[in-house]
Amino acid sequence: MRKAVTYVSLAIITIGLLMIPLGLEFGKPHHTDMDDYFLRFGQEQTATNNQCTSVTFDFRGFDTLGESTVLFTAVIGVALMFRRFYGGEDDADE
Amino acid sequence: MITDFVIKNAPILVVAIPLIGAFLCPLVGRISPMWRKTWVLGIVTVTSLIAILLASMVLTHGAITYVFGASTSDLTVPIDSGGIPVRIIFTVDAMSAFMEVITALVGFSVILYSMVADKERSNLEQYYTLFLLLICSVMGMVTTGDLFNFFVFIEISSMASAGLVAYRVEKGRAIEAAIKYFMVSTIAAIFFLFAIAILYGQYNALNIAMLAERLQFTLLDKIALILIVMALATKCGAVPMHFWTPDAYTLAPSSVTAMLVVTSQASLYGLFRFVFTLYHLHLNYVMIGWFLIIIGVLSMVIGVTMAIPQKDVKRLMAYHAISQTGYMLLGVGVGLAVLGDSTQLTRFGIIAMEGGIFHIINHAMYKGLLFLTAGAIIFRIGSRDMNRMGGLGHSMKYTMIFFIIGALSIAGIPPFNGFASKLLIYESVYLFNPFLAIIAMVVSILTLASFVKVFHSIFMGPPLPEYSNVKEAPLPMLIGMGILALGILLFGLFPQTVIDTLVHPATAALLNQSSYVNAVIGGV
Amino acid sequence: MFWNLPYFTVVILTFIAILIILTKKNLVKILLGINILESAVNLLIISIGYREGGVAPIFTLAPSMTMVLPTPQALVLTSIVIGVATSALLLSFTMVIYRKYGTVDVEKMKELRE
Amino acid sequence: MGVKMMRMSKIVRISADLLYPFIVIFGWYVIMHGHLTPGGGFQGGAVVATGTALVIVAYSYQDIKTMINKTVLWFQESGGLMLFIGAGLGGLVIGFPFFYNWLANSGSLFGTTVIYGPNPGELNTAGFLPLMNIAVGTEVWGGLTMVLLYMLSGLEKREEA
Repeated sequence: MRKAVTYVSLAIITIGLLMIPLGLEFGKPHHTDMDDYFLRFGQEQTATNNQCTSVTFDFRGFDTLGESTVLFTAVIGVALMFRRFYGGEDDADE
Repeated sequence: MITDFVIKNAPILVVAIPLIGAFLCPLVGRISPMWRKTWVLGIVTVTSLIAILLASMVLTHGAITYVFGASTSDLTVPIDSGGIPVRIIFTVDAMSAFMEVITALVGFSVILYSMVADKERSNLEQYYTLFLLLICSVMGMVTTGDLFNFFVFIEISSMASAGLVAYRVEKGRAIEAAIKYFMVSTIAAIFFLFAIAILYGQYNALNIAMLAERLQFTLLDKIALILIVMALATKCGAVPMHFWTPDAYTLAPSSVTAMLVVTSQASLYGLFRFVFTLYHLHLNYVMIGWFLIIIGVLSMVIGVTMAIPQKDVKRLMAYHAISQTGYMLLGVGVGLAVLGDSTQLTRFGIIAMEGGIFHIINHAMYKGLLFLTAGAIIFRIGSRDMNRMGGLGHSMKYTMIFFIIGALSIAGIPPFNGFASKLLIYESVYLFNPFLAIIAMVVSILTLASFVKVFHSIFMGPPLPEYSNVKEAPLPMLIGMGILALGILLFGLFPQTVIDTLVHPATAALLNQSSYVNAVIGGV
Repeated sequence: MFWNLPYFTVVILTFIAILIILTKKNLVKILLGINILESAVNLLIISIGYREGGVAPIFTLAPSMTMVLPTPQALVLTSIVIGVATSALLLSFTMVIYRKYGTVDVEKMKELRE
Repeated sequence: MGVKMMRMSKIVRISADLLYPFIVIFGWYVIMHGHLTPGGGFQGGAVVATGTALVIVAYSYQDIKTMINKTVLWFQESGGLMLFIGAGLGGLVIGFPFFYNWLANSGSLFGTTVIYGPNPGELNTAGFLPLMNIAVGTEVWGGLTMVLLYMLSGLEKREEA
């Protein structure tokens, strides 16, 4: 039963993803208007040669802030896991 | 001056202020416990106030957009771009405002409660950092208008929740619950990213409004839709993927559990947002609607049947949380199933959706209250096993009153808020399919039975000798619970006011795709 | 169809990753499966952004003005860092679990089975 | 397990000492040129953190514990993030939206204008992007080092018990 569920879900996901090559063509993106805007105007607007950096930090800067926050969250989580505190924790909340 | 500043920048301040609070919390918390408490409470209070201000602005003036990094904050489409939004845009419509209100309300009460309930724990500055990040991520998820940004906030929320669930490391089981929760939500998030990649690859846009405008509903869009629905249904704890919910809700500290409920509601918000605003009539709405109805009914039935035999009070409530999530999916699913049929939509579809959406805020409030009362009981007697409890009604009167309010509300008894939303769901679902309405009512009765049992075993009976020195919960905990209880009572006594001011605009915002799209793209 | 090879690679990687996640019992192996899944989605995004004959979107002494799309690269950068953070947190959970139970086998962690 | 068994031989330790400054300089080069060449805050920060990892591998955890102060790392982490969000909030103060590039094309720090097309690159450009690269680099350096240190502390505790 468990095995059947495993293989059926595996098959469904694989078949679903096999549809990607039908809709997308490698090397020939359908629409490129947003990225063309970045390539044409990004250099002047942000005064940056590296358009990856200009997209990462300027046009999509808030994502990057979120991503740094994810790293920060992970550090806090790891710090909480390995805190040097044993036995002193109250058992009130079981 | 400062009011102008806040009004102008409210959509980002609800995210930026808790972020700054979280970044500085590990340092401020080191100075002294007093500083830490003041800092965290101050940050959460300011955030809640701004969120409520933002919600009132949206409800009076309509959807607000905020563009990151443009020369003015309402320049959604740059002049030279040919009519496409290129930056991250926050779009706050009535539905987002509705979720903001929930987060502000529950977040504030929970933090107030947590100030006392968690004061004996260790490494509290890091604990509250994660708490602030959790609040920030929920605020971000409900305000953002950008798919990838939504993904980033999902990751922040699952990471912060996993850290908080695993907080009691010395109990190995907490880590086990956390790793289960975190793996499931990471895999769900990765599939969500697959969906983003597919949509981006076809339409070269990440903004929800822009994608909604361009969507053609090809085969790949269907696959993306399935991935999105599965990922977010997993995150909100609906039935086929519900197995992380009881463990995570049980093992987390009680104040965290109340916040986790809000987090899963935010995933539910995401599900509704993408189904209604991104796909709208493009999708096969009858099929997806029935899919939501079926997982909703399954969640209701399985949740309540699993809940009845539980001995652990928090685990029981966690199963009830799954069951109540089913009501929201049922209500909104019925609305979705008749989306294209305007006569049926006006006859019962809108009411069903209003019921489902109204249930989100009610659920966040009464389930939060119930978890907080459970936390107060555990705080005083140090056990979660209901067989070892009894007679607490003599010593913890206020907690008992709050528990009664929460329990009657979850069971849908008038005059509490659970009744108001469940009534909407019953009467509209009955028109759609009587059988579903009967299931919903039976589940409600079972919920009532289950909570009567819990109430009896915790509070009734003679006072037990081992709990003779148990006192009432401390005042800040009672205030935190009291805010939620007051909200439940007010919402239950004046449901029509709430529906008119909050729920109806939210439903209208979900149904009216073009106003959302126009708010972003139309404002050239 | 071989020009769509990157997409097929994505499918193969996803297949392997999900197979690992669903069938393996060792937490570390499941974690590796999640990492492979992350690589698969990163590869998908980065190959979506490729334009034939394009160079990296950097104007410093650029050899050509046909450039690949910059947004997927930014997204993948974000996604990679998120993957790193996820792995770090999951690994630390696994370490604590190993310390508590002495095993990383999911079948043997039965404390939560109720 | 004693302290000595964790520590590597003298040759490795001295090589690590010698390599460390070069790795740090290379990492900061990647960070500082993030707006001109491939690279940026995360990549450079990861390179610098690799240098720290090298030193941690060469010495034992016990030695490292005395060398590195965790409070400094926390300040690095929070400070980097505050610089990042502060650079974003700078636009708010002067009346622009959040994350407005208020230094670009301003003529002051990092404010040289750039015209469209290939050019050799000028370091003093890009507005607040270099600031953000520095912020992210600092944060990633501190964060990854901290993750490594905490994980090592977890290993050690198991051996003691």
